[in-house]
Amino acid sequence: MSVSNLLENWAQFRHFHPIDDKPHDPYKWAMSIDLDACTGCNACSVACYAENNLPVVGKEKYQHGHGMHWMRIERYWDEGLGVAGGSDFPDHGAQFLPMMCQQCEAAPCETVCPAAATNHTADGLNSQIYNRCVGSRYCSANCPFKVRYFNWYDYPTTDNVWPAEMNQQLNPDVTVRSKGVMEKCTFCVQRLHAAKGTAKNEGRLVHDGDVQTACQQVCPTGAITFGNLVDHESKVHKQWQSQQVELDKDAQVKDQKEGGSGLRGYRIFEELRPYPSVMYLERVRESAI
Amino acid sequence: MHRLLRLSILLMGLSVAVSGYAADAPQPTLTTEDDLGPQVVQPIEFPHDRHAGLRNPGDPLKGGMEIDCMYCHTYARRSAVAGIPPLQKCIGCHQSIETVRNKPRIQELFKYWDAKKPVPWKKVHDLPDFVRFNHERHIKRFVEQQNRPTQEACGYCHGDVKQMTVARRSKALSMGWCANCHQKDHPVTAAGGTPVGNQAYWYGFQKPVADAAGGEYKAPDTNNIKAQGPNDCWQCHK
Amino acid sequence: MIDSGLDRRDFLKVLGWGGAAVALSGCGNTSVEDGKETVVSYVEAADYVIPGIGVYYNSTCAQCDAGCSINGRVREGRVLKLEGNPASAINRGRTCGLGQAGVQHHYNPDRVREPLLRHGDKNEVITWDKAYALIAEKLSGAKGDEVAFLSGGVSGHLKVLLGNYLDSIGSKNHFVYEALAPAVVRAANKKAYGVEMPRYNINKAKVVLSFGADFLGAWVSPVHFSQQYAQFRKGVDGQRGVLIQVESKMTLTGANADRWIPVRPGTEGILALGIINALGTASGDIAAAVKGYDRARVSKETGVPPGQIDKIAALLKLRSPSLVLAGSAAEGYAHGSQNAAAINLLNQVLGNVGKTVEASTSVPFPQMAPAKGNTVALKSLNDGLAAGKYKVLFCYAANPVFTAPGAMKFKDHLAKAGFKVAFAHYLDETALQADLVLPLDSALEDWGTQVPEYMTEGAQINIQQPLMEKLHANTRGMGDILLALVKQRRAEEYKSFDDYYAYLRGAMLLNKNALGGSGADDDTFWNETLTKGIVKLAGSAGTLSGKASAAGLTLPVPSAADVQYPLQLIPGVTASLRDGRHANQPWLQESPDPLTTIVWDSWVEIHPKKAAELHITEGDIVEVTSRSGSIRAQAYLFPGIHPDAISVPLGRGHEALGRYAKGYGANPFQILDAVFDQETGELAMHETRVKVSKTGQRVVVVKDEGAAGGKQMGRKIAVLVTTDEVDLSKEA
Amino acid sequence: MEKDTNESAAWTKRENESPIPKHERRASEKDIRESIAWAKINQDVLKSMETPRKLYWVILFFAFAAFSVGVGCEVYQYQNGMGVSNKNNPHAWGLYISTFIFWIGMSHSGTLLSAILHLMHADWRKPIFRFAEALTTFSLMTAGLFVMVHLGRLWQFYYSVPYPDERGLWPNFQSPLLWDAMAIFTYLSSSILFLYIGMIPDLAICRDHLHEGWRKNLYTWLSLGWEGTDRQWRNFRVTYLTIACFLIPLAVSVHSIVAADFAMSQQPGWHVTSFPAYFVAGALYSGCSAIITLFIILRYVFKFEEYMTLPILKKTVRLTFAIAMIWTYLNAVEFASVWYSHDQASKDVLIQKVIGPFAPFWWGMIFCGSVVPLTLAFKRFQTNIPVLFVVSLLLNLGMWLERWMIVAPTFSHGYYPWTWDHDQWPGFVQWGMVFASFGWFTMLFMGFCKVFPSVSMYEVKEMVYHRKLHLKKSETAEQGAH
Repeated sequence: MSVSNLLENWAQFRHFHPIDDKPHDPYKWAMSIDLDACTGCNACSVACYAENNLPVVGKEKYQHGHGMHWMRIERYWDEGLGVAGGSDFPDHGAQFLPMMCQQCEAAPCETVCPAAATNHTADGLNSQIYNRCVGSRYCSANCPFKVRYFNWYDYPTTDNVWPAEMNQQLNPDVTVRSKGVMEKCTFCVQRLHAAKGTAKNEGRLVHDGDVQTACQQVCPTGAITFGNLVDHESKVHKQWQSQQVELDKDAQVKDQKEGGSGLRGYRIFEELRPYPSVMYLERVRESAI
Repeated sequence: MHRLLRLSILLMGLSVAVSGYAADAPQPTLTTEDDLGPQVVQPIEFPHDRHAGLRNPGDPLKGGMEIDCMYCHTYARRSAVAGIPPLQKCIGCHQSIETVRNKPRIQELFKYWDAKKPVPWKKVHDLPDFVRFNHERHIKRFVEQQNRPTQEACGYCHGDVKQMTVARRSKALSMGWCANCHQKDHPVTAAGGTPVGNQAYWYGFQKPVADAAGGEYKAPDTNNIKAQGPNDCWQCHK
Repeated sequence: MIDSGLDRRDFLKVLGWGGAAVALSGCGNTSVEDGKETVVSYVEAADYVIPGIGVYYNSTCAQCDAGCSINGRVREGRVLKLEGNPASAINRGRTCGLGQAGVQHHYNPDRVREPLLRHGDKNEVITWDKAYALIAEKLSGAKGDEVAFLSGGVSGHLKVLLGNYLDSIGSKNHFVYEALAPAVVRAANKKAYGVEMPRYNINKAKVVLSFGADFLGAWVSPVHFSQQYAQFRKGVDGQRGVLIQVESKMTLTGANADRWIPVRPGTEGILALGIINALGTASGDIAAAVKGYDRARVSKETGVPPGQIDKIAALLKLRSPSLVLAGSAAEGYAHGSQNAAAINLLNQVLGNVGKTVEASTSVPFPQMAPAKGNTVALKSLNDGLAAGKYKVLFCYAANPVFTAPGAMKFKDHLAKAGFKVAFAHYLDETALQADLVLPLDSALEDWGTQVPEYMTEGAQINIQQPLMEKLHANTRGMGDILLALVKQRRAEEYKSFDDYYAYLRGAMLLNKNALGGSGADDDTFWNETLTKGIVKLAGSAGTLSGKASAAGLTLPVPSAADVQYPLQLIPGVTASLRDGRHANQPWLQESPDPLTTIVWDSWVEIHPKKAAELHITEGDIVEVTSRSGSIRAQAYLFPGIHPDAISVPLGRGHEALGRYAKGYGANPFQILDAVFDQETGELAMHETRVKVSKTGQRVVVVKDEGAAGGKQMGRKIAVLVTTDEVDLSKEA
Repeated sequence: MEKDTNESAAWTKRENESPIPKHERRASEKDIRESIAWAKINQDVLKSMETPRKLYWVILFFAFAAFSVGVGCEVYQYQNGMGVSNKNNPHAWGLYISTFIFWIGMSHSGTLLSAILHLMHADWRKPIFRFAEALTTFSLMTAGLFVMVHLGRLWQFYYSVPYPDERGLWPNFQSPLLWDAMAIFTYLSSSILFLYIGMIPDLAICRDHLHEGWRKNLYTWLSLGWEGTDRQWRNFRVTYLTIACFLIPLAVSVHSIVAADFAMSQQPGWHVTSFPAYFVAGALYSGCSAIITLFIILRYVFKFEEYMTLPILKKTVRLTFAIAMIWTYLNAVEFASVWYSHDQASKDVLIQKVIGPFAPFWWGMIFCGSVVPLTLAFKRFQTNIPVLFVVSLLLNLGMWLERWMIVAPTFSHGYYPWTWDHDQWPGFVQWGMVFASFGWFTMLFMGFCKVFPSVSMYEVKEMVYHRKLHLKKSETAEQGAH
């Protein structure tokens, strides 16, 4: 690649508001997660292990913070729990939040990687190229969600990670990561590419429902919706639209309405302007009880 | 100005100029005839030239048989992975070709068949594990959509196999080599090719601007678009 | 999915990408190479098998008894991932985490691979012929009633075959044991509704009042209920469903409740009666029965504030239909039946029967209907073993040495059995006590049929079929083993069946018309059946009988504090580990417990207030002592538990089973007292009283939760709104 | 020459005669004695380069042993993965990066003394700038090692180097880490050049004092045929000045860019506008205190009392004090700007530093960095060598803690509370590497002292000459006044 090519590509790759000057077209993968439907059962997390060849690091390494769950379920208690004036019991249950890479449009991780191992793709994903990664971990340092996981050890050669037979389960479509590289949720890019390939062969675009992420597919309550935000017929687009959440806004218009909008859609850390591609729907609690 | 200073300025200028030129120059193509991979020893010395090579009108027993690549390598057009033809395929023809039945290679072949054991072929075009080349997409594009001859399309990466006996890598298959091709502008309506859908646009990372007014998503004018191969790292590295 | 007429057997023969030559992606070469790697081709390949393209087969998940249909992705002869089968009314394409881990059961490195004859602690590898001969020899020396067969819940053709085998021996001693079955609720349901397990329509209810039924986690058919729950939350007539959970230890369902009510352990029934009283709609003997349960008394006995009882009653009155569920927290006491009856009574008073509680459909083949497991079976087996009644004991799909309460001394009694045969996937605690261990195929390489206990729409028979070739040459399917054993005794009758597959196919084809295949030829019917993985049957729709009555309802006043053992032990049932049979699947071990986020270990949940009283902090190793024994585990301060109770999760603390299970955590089964439900005789799981003492040791609790605990520190991360702030009708 | 020697002898004699002679009192306030003989300068400095004593080898051995610990740790880490250093998610960086900043900061002193003060014609820098410049070079080399050690895939480090490669890929020019690498490399190469060019006249002296051996060849080769002709001197001065001018913005940019590693990120506690200034001040600060430490050591070991005089030390100390106060001020500015910013996340980080698990280290930093330097304000401590030695070490400890307090708390208390982690304590591999870096630095520095003149002979001569001229002038003026 020549220098002129570099500069040209630069302008293409490195833009902040993909919607403004360069619309995502024809694909912008996005997700919405209904926290009111999410029960915190962890099925998505296990499905992610199965689909994406995530290593099981074992107790000791987990204790050292080396767990590799791309999809992690967080459990929050109400702020009033256990503090003076609050209740001693979680009277309203807990709040669960599935947290994975938010595939930010202006991803903080992308700008800081020295080797350009993490980039924005044309369909709005935050790609992570394992074989380009030098392991500076700067992306993780700069990720507000801390959803990037580093291969602290060489898991493929570690005892009891994938012992004989267990390694036959590994998904051949997904690279098994060796030590020293960063990894994170990819929105199951291997499935996306397979679906895109099929669609291209048939001379069409990927239809809504053609492709599901592993977490979406497994979710017993169907809390996860995934699809193409550009496609106006897609469920995810309709959800974003009905929740009045827009991809390239750092403060949603609906939130500025007097007395609230009555809508539940929000994105985490919008104010930091990473423009995440995952919309969450607030958990609802009955006010009558 | 002092000599030393002048000299150093000269040297610096020169190095800037040279490195600038080097950096801006197109990368040398690494795909000359000389860039051959090592000769691979296979369990059976498979003569590609005999199967796929051109017919010899004078002596049909000497020339090739012009068998299409995809007759044996059928998986390539249906899957990302080309695979190796099942043994069944070889036997399918060879059980009825009595003329060569007693040749040592064929006997070897039948030994495997009788034992119901696969032939342990060595992989000749072995990409690194983190690279995913999609055979299907390339064949769809070049052979099915653009009507290029199979041997030409396959030959982009595999070289002129019809002249080889045991296949040997003759292209670099390095990333720069792949990217070189992906960066070339291929007119979508190339000879014989038909634009399918708005495929032009899937090839490029050049994104046509959507209709600004309606916000509605519009297929670009394919006639003026030159497609490139996808230029997104995740295309091959997943 | 296959639509071609190719026989599955043929397919399996050609399958196999050269056996062991499986390339791991990514950890091999990192540059372009030539001629180093071997690429193994198929010898013969079916048309639909294309390298690099996944083939999908339907089967049935065997991780629990819910009977979810699964769809396995197979590539190059290896099963890679299980998804739900969308055609199944039970799971509609979804699975749970436990189901996902099914592949790890299949590929588990610790599976038993050869028939083993055990001499003390030593294993001798023997052939199958020798093993069968040994069984025949031992059986010949035993009378019919000296032979016992212990199994987990079985159904389908396996149950039929097993019945025939026991019949051929002349034994009636089939003990169906499930450690965590809702057996008391079944009995109470039978009384109240006339069926053991009615169909609950959570999705049709506007309010669900659940007394410890963890229907989102581990209760009956969680994947199905989760889907109903999602609909329930979306609402009937635009009204979002309200979930109220009453239990002493927060379960996953409790964590998702709109209102979680920590009730004093064992007083669930009293609260139910209190609510009936507060409703004021009951009449007749019910009104009389609940008369004494005014809010002051109920509040005093249950610890639930009086206002709360009124609020619940008001909401139940306002929003109808509702649904009241009695779960394991209610049934786990000596008066568990009474609790369950009181709760069912509430359902009846509310008029939910027939609306949200419906009769389930029964399978037209009663011989295939599931043999439901319970703990009475364990008790009677244990008694029999103690008396030295059995010369030969078979054990299949149960691990009683691990799951029997310590007070039963099952392991000691087991030693009295003359010859113990364990059909096992792993060398678990029970298999280690056996004399003969016979290795089983995994659920992903075995044939079978299954009839789920809890059926949703109509009746169905689930098909279980191999998703790939056997991993280990010397494992056998349970059906094949039973067939071989039954042939020893009734060779003539079964001679036409080469193997269990043939038996299964024959049996299914025999009833082709009843199974919806009338008109189709045998092969078509069979292939279609396999393709679908489910046989849907019309079944006969049952009716609910039984009417509301408070007769015989007596609920004990909660006993005064036990000074010596002041705390109630609640064995926690987690969605992923259940009774511990799958503890050797590392995904499950590393999947954080949803509520505590702890991995790879057991813990003792203590309410922070109680912990402060006992000077216990997180990470203290505490000793939990009951009358039957003691265990040690790390303390975790957990607000979702009644201060008078502690909870230790079940499933961990294995002394065997495999590398991922052995030595991780503690096993609370060991310290359970042998207290039984007065009516049904089921083990009262929650009726063990314990004391907790610090040992002085401390560990760092290995959990996902960070140092901030469950706090968001004022950041907008997981956001909460109340129904009055949100307009759900605007949503797409 | 001979006359000079005599004069010098006379000085000594006179000193011996009177307990506190007039000149001596004046001399103690002088940066250097004007009457010091040039030959003595040569002799003293060259003496320092003679065959080392036994103790030298012992210390060198220990330094090497310390370095070997690091090599061992690195081999272990290289083979097993970064996990052995006990880092985790979220603590992705740990001591490697904080110690890296520490060493980069250390490097600023040399530039300050040799380039900035050179341009400002502060000639008291002359006897001490050489070793300070060496300090710069070697601490940069040490810092560079940490960049390497830090990488998860050291063997692929060249992916972050811009060069036209076959893949057609470039590194990400947006990444501060890339700027960092470039800035450090530029600074290092310029520093080496500066150190070397400034040494040419001295190397010629070394060459001329030797008759044979590898040293002779080395100096001959390195001194580039220096004859001391007028033209050579003229060219030399132009070159030296040019590089000095070039080096100053580089030095400032290097630490600004290191600051940018943090300031350009989005994390609470890092995303601070004042970071570049803060980092540069901190860098000069740690550099100066390192100079004091080395000053004292060299003065003692090589008996350089004549050149590394107490007045020079006093000036250095005062400079250090001034920088300490600037640093303290910038610290206060940073805290204040966080505190009044309404940025809850940044505040949380600050609170964690002040009263959270990092409090001991944070207060240690404040104590060492802001309280301890107050001793330097007292005149009697300004020349008290034992006190200064201890203080200078404490200051550097404070600066090391400062760097750790920049890196670690933000990792443990980032935006996302779920991943907060208090209990992260660097593993032995990290400590080993930090320990080794001191060994590595000591090795390099000790080697330098024995191979190259650690005091600039020609500049000291110049200084003496200038002072003498000045003295003569003032004496003449005095006489004229009479």
